[in-house]
Amino acid sequence: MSYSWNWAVFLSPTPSGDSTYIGWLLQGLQWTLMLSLGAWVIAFLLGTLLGVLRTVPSRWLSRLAAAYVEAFRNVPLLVQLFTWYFVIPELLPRPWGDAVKQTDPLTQQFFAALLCLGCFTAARVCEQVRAGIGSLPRGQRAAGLALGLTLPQTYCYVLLPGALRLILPPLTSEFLNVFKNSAVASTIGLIELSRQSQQLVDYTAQTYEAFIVVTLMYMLINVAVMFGMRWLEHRTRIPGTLGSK
Amino acid sequence: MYEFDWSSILGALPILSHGMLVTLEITLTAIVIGILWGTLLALARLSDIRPLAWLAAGYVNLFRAVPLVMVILWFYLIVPALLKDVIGAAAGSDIRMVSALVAFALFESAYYAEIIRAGVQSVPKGQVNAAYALGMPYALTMRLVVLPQAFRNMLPLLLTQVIILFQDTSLVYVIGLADFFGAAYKVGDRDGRLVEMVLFAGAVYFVLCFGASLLVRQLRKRFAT
Amino acid sequence: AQEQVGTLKKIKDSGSITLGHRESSIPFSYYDDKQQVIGYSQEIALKVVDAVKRRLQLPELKVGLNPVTSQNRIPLIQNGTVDLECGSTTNTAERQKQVAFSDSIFVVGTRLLTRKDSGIKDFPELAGKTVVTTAGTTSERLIRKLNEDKNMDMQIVSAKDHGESFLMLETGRAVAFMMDDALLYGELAKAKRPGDWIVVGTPQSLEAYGCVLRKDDLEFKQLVNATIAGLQKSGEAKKLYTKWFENPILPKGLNLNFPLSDEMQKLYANPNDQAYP
Amino acid sequence: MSMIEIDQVSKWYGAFQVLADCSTQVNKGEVVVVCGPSGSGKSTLIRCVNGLEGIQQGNIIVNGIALADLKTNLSKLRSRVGMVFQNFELFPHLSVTDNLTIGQIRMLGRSKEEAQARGLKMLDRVGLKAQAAKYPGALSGGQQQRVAIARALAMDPICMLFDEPTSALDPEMVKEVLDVMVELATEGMTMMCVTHEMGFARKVADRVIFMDHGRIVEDAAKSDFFGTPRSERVQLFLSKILQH
Amino acid sequence: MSMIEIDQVSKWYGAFQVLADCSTQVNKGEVVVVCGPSGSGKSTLIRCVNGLEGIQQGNIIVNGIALADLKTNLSKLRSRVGMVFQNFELFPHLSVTDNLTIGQIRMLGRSKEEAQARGLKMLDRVGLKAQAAKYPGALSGGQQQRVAIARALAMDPICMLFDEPTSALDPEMVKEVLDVMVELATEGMTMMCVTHEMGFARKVADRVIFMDHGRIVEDAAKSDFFGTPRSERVQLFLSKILQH
Ligand SMILES: Nc1ncnc2c1ncn2[C@@H]1O[C@H](COP(=O)(O)OP(=O)(O)OP(=O)(O)O)[C@@H](O)[C@H]1O
Ligand SMILES: Nc1ncnc2c1ncn2[C@@H]1O[C@H](COP(=O)(O)OP(=O)(O)OP(=O)(O)O)[C@@H](O)[C@H]1O
Ligand SMILES: [Mg+2]
Ligand SMILES: [Mg+2]
Repeated sequence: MSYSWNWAVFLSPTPSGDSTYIGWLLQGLQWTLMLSLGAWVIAFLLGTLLGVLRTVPSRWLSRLAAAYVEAFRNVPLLVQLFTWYFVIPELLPRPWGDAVKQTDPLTQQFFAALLCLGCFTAARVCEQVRAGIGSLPRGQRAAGLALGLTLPQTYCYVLLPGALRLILPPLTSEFLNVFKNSAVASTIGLIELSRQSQQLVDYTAQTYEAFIVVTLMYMLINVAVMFGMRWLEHRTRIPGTLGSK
Repeated sequence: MYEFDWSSILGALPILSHGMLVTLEITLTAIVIGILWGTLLALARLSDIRPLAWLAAGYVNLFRAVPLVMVILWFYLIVPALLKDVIGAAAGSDIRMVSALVAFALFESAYYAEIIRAGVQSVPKGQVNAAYALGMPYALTMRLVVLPQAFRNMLPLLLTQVIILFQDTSLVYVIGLADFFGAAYKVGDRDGRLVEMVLFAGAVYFVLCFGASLLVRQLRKRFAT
Repeated sequence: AQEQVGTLKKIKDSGSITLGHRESSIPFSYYDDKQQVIGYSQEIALKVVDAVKRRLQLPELKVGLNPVTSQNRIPLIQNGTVDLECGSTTNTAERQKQVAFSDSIFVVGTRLLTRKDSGIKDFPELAGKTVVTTAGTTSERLIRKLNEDKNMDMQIVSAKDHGESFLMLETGRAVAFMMDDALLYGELAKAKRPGDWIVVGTPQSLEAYGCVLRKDDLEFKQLVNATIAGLQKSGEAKKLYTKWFENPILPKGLNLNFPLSDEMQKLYANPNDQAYP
Repeated sequence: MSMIEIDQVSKWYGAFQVLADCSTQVNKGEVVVVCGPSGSGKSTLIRCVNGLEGIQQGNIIVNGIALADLKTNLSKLRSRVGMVFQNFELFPHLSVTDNLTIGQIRMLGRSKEEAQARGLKMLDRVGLKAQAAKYPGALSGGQQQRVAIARALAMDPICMLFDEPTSALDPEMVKEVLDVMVELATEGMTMMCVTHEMGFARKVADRVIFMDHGRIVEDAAKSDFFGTPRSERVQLFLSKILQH
Repeated sequence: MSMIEIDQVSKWYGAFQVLADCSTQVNKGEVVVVCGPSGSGKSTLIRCVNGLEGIQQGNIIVNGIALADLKTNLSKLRSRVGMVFQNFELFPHLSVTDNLTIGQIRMLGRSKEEAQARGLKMLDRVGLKAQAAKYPGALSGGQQQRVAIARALAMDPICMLFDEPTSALDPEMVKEVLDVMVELATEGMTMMCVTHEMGFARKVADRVIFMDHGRIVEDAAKSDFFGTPRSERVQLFLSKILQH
């Protein structure tokens, strides 16, 4: 293969001169982290709320949450992102839409991706929370209620603390998915990690170096998140129970 | 307000249906290879032979750490060289399709392996003991007792993963392969009707995936009893 | 016949050649409504194929078509997936480190597409406004540099492809779309209301499109160059130009009405493979 | 004076009738044992008493308050009706002390100190004072069930409901839980217990109720129940359960 | 002649010793009941007998074959030692008939017809002939356990191991399973049973073994065990378990 390796490419300055190529990648990494963490906060809060609604004894609320899940789970992320970015501003009342479009483009891209990823992941978190609550011993809810706790109190003090511990492993993979899915934001132009790697390829034609470094960066994030979640698992482990389950 | 113009859809139906075929081909291949290879990986991961378990765990973790987009791109760059060097395949076979198939199959098997592992572990240990107590050796126990129950337990999860996979095939746009989404996008780009075509594609995905998830729910109910 | 090396040997051994093409670079290389690849660059590529057939005495040579994107065209040439890419790839010094360029096939200037009633006539009027361009193109580099050098305080958006760039323009998120003028005419041809749009501005730079092939493959490069130079000298290239830029073209029968520039005339008179600086 | 009044109660799960026209009452200070074959609706009946399950027909009145009444604050009522479950249902993520105080603090509005003092007293009463700082997972089944009883007692209940409190326990631990229950009964607590421990019924029950297929088949004073059971079903049941 | 010989067996899980120097034997036709508090190692001991768990010290010899011997074909030996578990462990994805025949066909090499005939005979013996076509999920716990016993019997076992076969059952169903076991015992089957059903032990056991903390604390003829238990621990245990 006629490929000429050049690892020094990362240290050479970019055409606009204000940074080096590795600087670009680090900036991309920063956007990836901001986007993913922000989206995770939305997904976790919204998803937990929806997951709770999914299990309350009100048919109406549970259907509402179910409808949300179906809507966000059955359309590819790519299509959703496109919709948030290109379509929703067009559907808003004119002045609002224009106001959105007048803001700084990077802000628009970031928020579109943030909302998209957050709402998309919330649907999946919702299902995990529902499963978690469902796999608690059935008597826990009854025990909380029998003690006189109201339903919201029962969720808050009994069911959620139990369920969230239970679903920590699947939540970890959802969390990791957020980082991986954030790469899709490159398609609306947000200069996150994978987009920066493509730019680097465009500008320098050093495809393999860029790919290798970016792949390593994603793996690094992955390892960091796994360690973080393992620490959390350890911290929240209930004394007196055996290690894992 | 944006003026919608849906006129492109009708003329594009042949292209779109060809795209859907590509999507289905990738999905089906990834399911079949993914489940077979994933089962082996899962058994390897659960095996007592340490190096085997480590290798399988390494494989699974590697694929789960990297975004699918990157995996697709990597395979697009690597597969042609492999095809040439290893198989000596003629150029001209559609490299994009082959590399997408390989990428998805290998990537999905990492996910299937995890589901299958969980499925195997969900079979009560007592079942294995009961099989051993009847005199069955390991392989027979797996084949006759554990795997049938494991697959039944994880059927809903497997199908959910299939739905995710079906949606994820849209990412092959990064290598310019015209799956259903790619075809819709290209038609939209060609005709200057991107918004309409993407929304249309979204609607089609929704109908198919929602239908499939209804099916999954039905199955779940049936197996619950 | 003499002993072949490099690409020609590969073509001879496998009995096939694979062309890289773009999917929607109107009018250079794109799909018509029947998913056939057509365009100015594509016709040139086919002429090269004819030349290869003659050289290798392989009238039955199979021609594979492989769509490429701006991200993967270079690696695909390098790893042998694609033997020759003729689309709208600008010849630059960085790219020459990885691949070789043939004699130029087209010269473009980077200009602006804008709404007729936007009041924008040239680049200075973009100060403080939002401008869209396509990611990974030389235009992107140019406009960022312009913004820095002249302190224009523009907001620059990079869209994934030309279609999305135009969508940004169409939905009012950007007032202008900066790109190679020929491609701008192509986008205009796809618009819902072509009459609403206009290409303006003094060209910011000139760029030469070339076909891309593997580096250090003199024999193949000579063959490609000879073919292109032959077309340009014989006036056949001019005929191609008229066909694609001054006549109605597929898919919608629109005429780009893009007159032959001085630079193009110079190129036709004097075929070369030089990149513009 | 009747503490619990169950009046012609019927309940369906879809088309399946779990409770059919059940009527009985538990007077203040009375100990009533409910028994019967599996699936006969014993758990369902007792869960209806503090409104954990709704009913479709009939009335349930606890301490003079009708459960069906929309004005009834169910949470408040439940906080005064102690309930003990087959699987203990301690909250595994809370320490024993927190299990004992959470209800008092959140529902009775007691201060933390007050709640802890009361909780500890009850823990002492079931003989587990030393385990206050542990988590439920670290206790044996019998200990967990005693903590669960203490948790209910800490709320100063006006009556106690038990749903097979010993059936998930190892045989050795059954005794330690029954001992606590016997003590409660002799002290005059109003109790309604689903259990198959006929020894317990013999010792402290005032009345025994036998259920089958969602109906109350027999509702008799203890001596009548064991001495001269009317229905054949009860005789069969007793013969099976007492034989081994 | 001794069918099962357990000779100075010790076993550790990591640093925790589950079995400490256990020795006993079960003669042909003998019925031995093993009891003791939870966690004392009863299940572990019985699981070691057919090699479901390995041991680190000592010897186990079944029907003259040493388990530790590398030449021993464990699968083959196990196929002739029947085992019944606390949670039945029928294969839920197979019908009752298939549960009964799978071992015979795969391990004993019987033809399908032969296996079915033998299975049906055993099913009849436990009184469940009518249920042959059902799936385990459609049976009650007591029925499932009887099918599990039939499954073991269909393999023509030389001896039977039971691990708390009735402790997961509703009280009413205990009897139907114990009845089958009593019948087996009186017919002369060699049996080793972990159980707390002292009624069963009184009726058919030849010897009773009491375990505590991994040790065999008492190993006595039935009459001695219930009449004059030597150790205090046994007395305490019996007092607790028999009181209610
Ligand atoms: N949520 C439910 N939906 C449908 N049927 C139910 C539900 N809960 C209980 N049942 C059915 O109602 C019947 C009575 O159940 P219940 O738990 O009250 O019986 P029980 O007498 O307590 O039995 P056990 O001794 O096994 O605890 C059973 O047949 C059970 O299958
Ligand atoms: N796989 C294992 N790893 C570690 N410890 C174990 C394992 N299996 C059992 N143990 C421990 O070994 C001890 C004996 O277990 P075993 O199941 O034999 O007791 P048992 O007498 O059958 O009790 P039970 O009456 O509760 O069934 C227990 O303390 C248990 O916690
Ligand atoms: Mg019950
Ligand atoms: Mg045991």
